[in-house]
This record gives sequence, structure tokens and C-alpha cells, in this order.
Amino acid sequence: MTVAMRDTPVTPDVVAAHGLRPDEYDRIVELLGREPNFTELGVFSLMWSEHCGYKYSRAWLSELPSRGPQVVQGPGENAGAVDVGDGLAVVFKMESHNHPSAVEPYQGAATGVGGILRDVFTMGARPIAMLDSLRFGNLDDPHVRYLFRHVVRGVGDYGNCVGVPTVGGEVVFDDSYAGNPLVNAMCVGLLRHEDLMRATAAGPGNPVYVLGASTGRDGIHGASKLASTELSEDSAESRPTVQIGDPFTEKLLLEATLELIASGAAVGVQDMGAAGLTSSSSEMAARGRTGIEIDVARVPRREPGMTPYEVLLSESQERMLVVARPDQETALMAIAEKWDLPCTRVGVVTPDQEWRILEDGDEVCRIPVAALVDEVPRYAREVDAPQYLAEVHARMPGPAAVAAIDPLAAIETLLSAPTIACKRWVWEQYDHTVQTHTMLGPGRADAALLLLPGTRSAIALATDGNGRYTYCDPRRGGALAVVEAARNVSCVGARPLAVTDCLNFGNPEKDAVYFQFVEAVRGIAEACRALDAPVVSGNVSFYNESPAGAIHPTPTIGMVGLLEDRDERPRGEAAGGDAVVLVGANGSHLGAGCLLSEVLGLVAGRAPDVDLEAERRHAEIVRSLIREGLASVAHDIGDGGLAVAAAEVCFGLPSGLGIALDLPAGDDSPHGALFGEDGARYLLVVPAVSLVEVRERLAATGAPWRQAGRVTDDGRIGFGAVGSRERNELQRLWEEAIETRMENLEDQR
Amino acid sequence: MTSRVEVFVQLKEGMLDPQGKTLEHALESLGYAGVDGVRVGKWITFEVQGEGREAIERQVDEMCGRLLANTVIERYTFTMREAGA
Amino acid sequence: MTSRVEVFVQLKEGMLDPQGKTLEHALESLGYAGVDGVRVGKWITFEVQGEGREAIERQVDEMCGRLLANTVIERYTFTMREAGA
Amino acid sequence: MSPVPIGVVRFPGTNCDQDVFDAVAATAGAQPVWLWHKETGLRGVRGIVLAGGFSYGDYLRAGAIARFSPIMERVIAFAKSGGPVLGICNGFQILAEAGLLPGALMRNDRLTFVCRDQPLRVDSVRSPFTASFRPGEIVRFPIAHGEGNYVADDETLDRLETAGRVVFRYVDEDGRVTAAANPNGSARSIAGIASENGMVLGLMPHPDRAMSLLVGSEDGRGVFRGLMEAAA
Ligand SMILES: Nc1ncnc2c1ncn2[C@@H]1O[C@H](COP(=O)(O)OP(=O)(O)O)[C@@H](O)[C@H]1O
Ligand SMILES: [Mg+2]
Repeated sequence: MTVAMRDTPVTPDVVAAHGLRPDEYDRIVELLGREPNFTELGVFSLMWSEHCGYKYSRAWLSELPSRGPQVVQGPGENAGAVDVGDGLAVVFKMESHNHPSAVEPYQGAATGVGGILRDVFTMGARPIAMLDSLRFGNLDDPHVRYLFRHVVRGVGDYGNCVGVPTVGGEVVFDDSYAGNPLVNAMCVGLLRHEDLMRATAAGPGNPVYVLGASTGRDGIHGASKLASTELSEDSAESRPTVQIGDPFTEKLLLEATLELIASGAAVGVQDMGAAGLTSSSSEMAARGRTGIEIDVARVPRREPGMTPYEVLLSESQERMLVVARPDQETALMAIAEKWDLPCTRVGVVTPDQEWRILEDGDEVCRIPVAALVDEVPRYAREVDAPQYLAEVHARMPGPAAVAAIDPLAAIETLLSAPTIACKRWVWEQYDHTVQTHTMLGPGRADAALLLLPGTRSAIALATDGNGRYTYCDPRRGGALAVVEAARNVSCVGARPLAVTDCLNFGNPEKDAVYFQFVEAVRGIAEACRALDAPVVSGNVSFYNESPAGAIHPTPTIGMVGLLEDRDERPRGEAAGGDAVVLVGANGSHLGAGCLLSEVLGLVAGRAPDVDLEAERRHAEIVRSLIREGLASVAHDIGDGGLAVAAAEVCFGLPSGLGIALDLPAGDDSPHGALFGEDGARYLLVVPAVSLVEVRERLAATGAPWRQAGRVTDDGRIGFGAVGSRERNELQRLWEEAIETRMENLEDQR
Repeated sequence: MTSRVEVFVQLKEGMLDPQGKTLEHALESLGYAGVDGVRVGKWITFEVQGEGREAIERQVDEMCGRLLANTVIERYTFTMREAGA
Repeated sequence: MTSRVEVFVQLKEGMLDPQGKTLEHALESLGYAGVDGVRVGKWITFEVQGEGREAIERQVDEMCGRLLANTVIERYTFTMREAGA
Repeated sequence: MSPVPIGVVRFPGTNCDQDVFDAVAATAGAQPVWLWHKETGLRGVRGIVLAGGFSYGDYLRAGAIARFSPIMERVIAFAKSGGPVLGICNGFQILAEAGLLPGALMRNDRLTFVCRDQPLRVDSVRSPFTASFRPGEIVRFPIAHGEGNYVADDETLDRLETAGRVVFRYVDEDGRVTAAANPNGSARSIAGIASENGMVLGLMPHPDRAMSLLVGSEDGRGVFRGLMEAAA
């Protein structure tokens, strides 16, 4: 069987089945100076895939700003790192697991969490928080409920078991994700600067080990479908492409890896994630400017009869590749034994910059490292704005159609829309208090706030992205994801430090999708530059399509902010008579917003304009008011505009309190003011005693602002002349929208 | 007619079974030597009313495929006998 | 001698089985009428090496009582047959 | 007076070990000492905490495997000789599996993991662990578990109640026992129980996560103070 596979002739059909273009194949032959064998072809197809090689995206990603005094480690390693003072650095990255979650939501989400955790702890950082950014179709569809239920369970069970609190995230429901949910997970770790570990295979002669789980035939994707047709005696049944997560082994691996790094026994550590042994070994060699030699016969297997092709391409979870110091092998083995993890020497670092694979001493592959890692083809093309954009913009309903919407009914519809509704059903399933540093967890504020132990400071974490905005205006959508994250971080008093991104798009070979991607990246770059928040890590996920078409282009941003003094956070206290203050202009922009999508079922118009200077200034104003104790609550105005923001602020106040909003005078239609999603806007609660001072301060800034209402004792939420509702009534709609839908059990499994 | 149904669900061959693996280690360290290939699955029992063995069988099979097992990663079998018989 | 063992663990009679209840509701809402008394238990399979059927049986029984089931809330049964036979 | 050494047991899948270690360290007069699950001695500790987490993965049943570990043999002997043992969350599950406390912890009735801030009522101050609370006092500890549904037969439950061994109960904000305030279906809303002599306490909620107002509550301090005093 093994022999048959190795001898499988490399025909044009076989090349095509591996997803390689004829010109790419010619380039491989040129680089090797000969034809590749079957195994080598599989290796190239992986390393030159978008997933590993970023062939469509790399040219554009280089436009993202990635430098700054705070950056300790930019893109290129397993995760990025920023300085947070006190000798500490925060390591973080976000990653997608969309396709696996579409096939098997529980395991797909769980192994997504596992992968991103490993990216962080291979850097020597202890994971201190997770966030998850999720997108699903319409929650009234049983299959969507099935995906949602099991993705949430998968995220929770894995993180809960490993003991990393999931402290924040977002969930959006929109038809465009019906066949293709998005599961993006972000992990944040903490270390002392001197403990930072890079994934480098340095020092020729150094031994190479596989630490952790044994290797099975998991996740050998597309390429392996071909392989399995060659293996006639194995039915497709026995070829699992779904990976099963084992969080307990992950926990062992986490502890063992951190201990190993602290001991100084390791030179480099890399997670064997996507493309497993192949990418981990070749990337480590590339970073070390060395070669590497691995004998696949020594890799511990879970199943008999695996070919080199399968061992090299397997995506079995919970495995690490470790380059050790030659005199430290006993220390390494002792740590592995302490944690009951298999640890096997599989190869050695070589001086020659060749990636050499043996099977029982016989050479199976020999490829220059550079050919796999540096020579990945890059495609960059300029494409014109697609036709659909003009159509979407033209579809914007006129003022009469908007004026016909009953505003109070619209408020109820918005608050009970799953995208806006309370996400308690989700985050109650996540352990968000383990590690005892969660000051503000999910549902408490716009961003999570974590204590940094042993210091006075705290970090703020948020994820944001808006596919509808990006669909209507790719460039604005990219920028808006960044500024919304920055607003969320600012609302807990923190200053944006840096971001990670997860770029979820359809098939980049299609011009429209490619345009969306390029423009969104430009938008992100502009916003990050303006806000001084470099991109230190990220991930691209293309081909998010179902028979119904591509998803809305959805760049998601994970942001880390710093609050130097944890006591300078919003206190959350409020009493009747306190003022409600709007920082920023009155709302007017309804295009691409929630009023249209949730009430009229329309995706239409342009996304809100982005004024980066205003975003920057207003965020600074809000932070300074919080810092000085002049604002006790801060919430940004986003989905659903002022009306939804005011209701959400009210739901967070002590029971019995209400809010009475005043709408700007002289407007015949209140819709813009209530539901407009214009940028750079915040709603604050200002203690009555501080109002005079806040007025003066705001007036001095020159920024637009007004007192937009006050906190009341009557337990009602009033929307100016439009009318009012019992707070409890609205709160119930908002709190129960998702829970009620999930009580329907027909999707239970 | 009332039938008693027993459904057996297990991860497909070749799939990692973390439950089975840890259990096997545990049994070993408890001193039970010679235990091998532990796999942990589900055993679901119920009664079902209906006429015609074949019709019921078809229905149970459908129930397994739709709900009781996750056929992406699991396989199932079931047995049926007349209750009270 | 290698024996193939199958262990069946279920909540004791009279104990509420929320998982079973939930499945029952789910089956109902999928339109499967006449399903009743759903209970979800565990099905653990493995092979064990050893001599003497009775000795092995005793050992498996002990494994069940000590580890595989929590006899405060669960009951178990098992079957054994010679592997390869 | 030299500090009282308190052992914090670490199974490979324990994940609240550091939280508990810090909680003990923050308790005046107590000194935390790590106890690794493979150890066969207790390093002279005078009290022991079994922390939360997933001891050995807990795939089969929470705590089922942990009770057979080398360290547990010693912990069981220590408890039987009257030493104070506190089992939090997974620690409670292990104590129940080990038979040091009656009953069992089943999967939550709602079938999902649940993490929230939970008001609890201190229903007995007989145990040294709650000696510093007032009877009927309402405290807040976070909960975070998937298998916290406490079950025991009626006779056992009655016995626990009459002997003042039901130490904590899940209640609502106003201190009432209601079905809605019971997060996991536990019999009689029981959140924590003590052994006959009061020296072994098992509870699902996390006093170790309620040690500072910065994270929302410092009500957990009393439990650790009680442990230290019982061990002294
Ligand atoms: N998938 C999730 N996981 C964890 N927390 C979540 C998730 N989705 C939402 N949350 C939390 O719920 C709260 C509200 O989120 P969201 O509705 O996105 O707020 P906003 O609209 O203000 O950005 C936040 O604290 C957020 O972190
Ligand atoms: Mg949001």
C-alpha cells in the first residue's frame, strides 16, 4: 500500500486534484530541478495553498501597519506581542475555524479554540483569555440553531476544560452565513519579556522532537481524497477528515510547553496546526535559516499503515514540534514524563537549508526550505469595483419609506433581534471567571477588562466586525471594524494598543470577492494607522461560500487596549437625576444599518462614513472623562443607533431606574436620531454633581455633544416625543430573544 | 405494538476517542493489565409504539441518523424486540 | 485468551434522566410520535487479556463497580465473548 | 506563630490550582503548599484543598478517576483522621466519588455548562468552614460547572438537613430558594455539604474566585479563614 502510494505517478490530473495550477507545477519543477514525487507534490500543494502560503493575500497584508514602540513581536510568528509595562507583554492572535465548524460544529469549534491556544502558549505565554467572534444564519432555521448550539458548546467545553476564561466576543445572525458559519477565536496570553520564545529551528545538530498526541489520519483534506481513492481497501468511511479535540491533552501540553520553555531546554517550539508536521518543520527551518531532517517512521502513530504522505499532512491535534538543546534532552524527557505526554525524537536540524524527509532512513522528500516557504506564488491583481455595489447603494429606501416605520415597534423589533439581543445564553456556557482576573466579563461592558496580576494595570479586550457594512462598502467596513473595537475598548477607559485580524471572505479568484478583500484591508490599514494600533497577527479565511453564494465579507478585529490604572475604569454606578450625555453628532445615517436589515429586511445604502480624526478625538475625550470619574457608564453607539444604545445602558443600571431621552429639536422624522449608526459616538451617564464640569470640559474640546436625556426613577425608557415603554418589558424582550429560540429542541443532539 | 429499542452509538473507526484513551490509561494505572482498545459510546434505550416491524425499523433508523447519532463522526446500530414479549 | 467486553451503564431506575427527557422532547418535535421512556447511558467496549472466564468476569465486574459506573446513581451490566471467536 | 501549611492538590487537569493557591496565600496565617497528584506523602500539611478543574479530563464522569490517584489515598486517610479538607467544584465531585461525602454530582439538568455570579445562603455555621459567617447570611461566589447537579436519596437528604450538614444553598437575590435560582437542578437547591464532623466541605461554587472586590466579591475569604483556623 505504501509503495503503491509513493509510486503514484504525478500526472496533470493528479496535479490538478491537488489544487495546483499548471504554471505553479512548472515552477515546482524548476525549483527542484526535477519532477516532484507524489509525496512532495502533496507537500507543495499544502504549503502553497492559501491556507498556509497566503498566495492571494500576502501582497495586501503587507500594507497593514505592524510597527510601533509597543510592538514586541509583529506578524510572522505564531502570535504577535505587545508591551504592557511592568516587564510584561501580551501575546495574542485570532484564527478562524469556519469550514471545520460547518461540517462538525462541536468539534470544529473546539479544535479551533485548541489551535489558537497553542499558537499563544508556544510563544511561552500563559493563555489568560479567549474571545469568540461568531456568525450564523437566521436563528429561526433549525439547522442554524444546530450549528449555533454546538459551536457554542464546542468553544465552551474546550476553553473551560483547559481553564482559560472566555471573556468576550460577539455573535451576529445574518442569512449570508446560513451555509457557512464563521467561527473566529482569539486567544490572549501573558508573559515576561525575557520568556518570549520564537518558533525557530536554530543550531544545526540540535535534535527535533514531537511532543504530545500521536498522529492519525485526521484532517487530511482535499489532497487526501485523492490518496484514499488509491487505497482501495480502505473505505472513505475510515478516513476521518474531522478532527476530534482532546482538551485534557491540550492542558497537559500547555503546562509541559510552558515548563519546557522556562527550563531553557528548548531552542524553538511550534504548534503542529494546519498542515501539521510539514508546515511546522519547514517554517521553523525557514526562520532559523537552517535545514531539517525528519524520519516519519519515528513519529508516533495512532493507526497502522500510515504512509509518509499521511504522516506529513495529518492535522491531528494537540501536538508540538520542539527543537531542543542537545545537552538538555534529559530535562526535556523529564518534563514530558511529568505530564504523561509522549515525546519522541524524530529528527535533527541540519546546516544545509534542505527540508529532508526519511522513512526508516530512506529519503522520501528533499526540497529546499525556501521553495516551500519563500517561493510561494503571490497573486496580486487590481480589479474594478463590482457591479453589485452601485445596485446596493441605489436600493436605499427614500425618506417616505423610512418615515412610515413605527419607531416604537422598531425599537422592540431591534431589541429582540438575535444580533442585538443579550448573549447570555452564549456566555453563561463559558467559564469567564477562572484565573480570577476578570474585572469586567461578558455582558458587563463593551469590552472585557482583565487585571494584570502584580501590577496596577488592566487590559481591555474586544472583537468587532460588520459584514453588512463591508458588503455595502468594503473599505469603510474594514475601517469600521477597527474603530468599533477601539470604541469598545475606550468605553472601559482603555487606550487601544494593537490588533489582530481575521479576514473572512468568499472565493478570492472571483473579482468581486477580491475587490472586497483588497479594499477592506486598505480600510483596516488606514484605521489602524490613524488610531496607532498596529496589526501584530492575523489570519485569512477565503472560500467561505455555500451554494447560495459568498458570505458577506467579514473582517473581524480583535483589539487589546491598556488601562494603566485599573481604578480609572467606569464605576457603573448611577442614580435618578444623573445626566445622559451624547458625545458626537446627532444620528442621521441609516444606510447599511440595523433598522433597514432587521425591520425592513433590506441590505441597502452605504455604510456610515468614517472620520478617523473624530474617532480618535472622541475616544480620547471619553477616556479622560472616565479617568477622572466624570462618566460612570460609557457605551458606544453602534447597531441600532441611539435607541438601542440607550436601552442597553438602561438594562445595565440598578433595577428600577429608567432613562428619558430627549430627541434633537426640529426634526420631522425621528428615525435618523434614534436609529442612525453614524460613527465616533458614545452615550455616557454623568453623575448629576459632575454635569457642570462635564459641560465645560466638552465645550472646550470643540467636539459635538449634547445632553441627550437623564436617568429617571420611574423604570421607563422614554424616546422623546416618540413615546416610552416599561424598562422591564423591553429588557425581557432583549434578554429572552435568544434563550426562547434555543428552547426549541429539535436540533438537539 | 410496543417495541423496546436499544441504540448503540460510537465514534467511527480511526477517529480519536479521547474518552476511551483516558479511560484506558486510568484502568492501567488502577492495575488492570491487559485492557486494550477502550472506546466510550452511547447506549440509548426507549420504547416505541407502532405497527409493522419494518416500518418501525425504518423510523428508528431515521431517528438515529437525524438525532441520536452524529453521522459525521459516529456510527450506530440498534436492536429491537417486542416489549413485554 | 482475549475477550471482547461490552459494558452498559445507565442511571438507576427512578433517577431523573435529563438527557433522555431532552432527547424525547426533541424526537417529539421532529414528529416521531409514540416514543417513550428515552434513557441515555454509556456503552463502553474493550478487549481484555487473561485466563479463565470467571476470573476475567470478576475483574470486569470490579472495574465497573469501581470506575466505569458510579453505583450511587448508576447501574451496569456487561457481556463478554471470546474475541476472534 | 509560624504559618499553617495548607496543601493545594494539583491533578494534571486541575485548572483552579493557582486561584486556590493565591486564595490560601491571601489568608492571614496560612501558607500554601503544592501537592502533586503522583505524590504519596502530604508534606506535613495541616489542611487540604482540592481545587476545581478537570482532574484527569473527566470525560467519563467528573472526579471518577482522580479518586484513585496516589495523593487521594493520603487525602482520604487525612480526612478520616479528622483533618480539614475543602473540595471546590471538581474537588467536591472528587470527594463525592471517593465516598468522603454522600451523594453524587450529575450533569446539570439544563445539560449545559453554567457560569454566573451566584447568590448563596449560608444554611449552617456548624462547620468550621462557615464559622465566620452569620446563619442565613447571603454571600456571592461565582459558579462554573457542567456537572453540579447534586443528588442523593431522600433519606440521605433528610439526614443532611437535620444534622446541619447542608452548608450552602442556591438562592435568588432576595435569599429565597426558588427553582429559577437553582442553576443545575440540585436536590433541595444544595450547593455545598459537610461531613458529619464538619471537617470535610464540598461545594460547587468557587470561594476562591470571590477573594477581591476587584473581581466582584470577597465573600470567599471567610471559607479560607475557616479552613486555616480548623487546620491551626
Ligand atoms: N460569543 C460571545 N462570547 C462571549 N461573550 C460574548 C459573545 N457575544 C457577545 N458577548 C458579550 O456580550 C456583550 C455584548 O456584546 P455585543 O452585543 O456584541 O455588544 P456591543 O453591541 O456593545 O458591541 C459583550 O460583553 C460581549 O463580550
Ligand atoms: Mg457588537
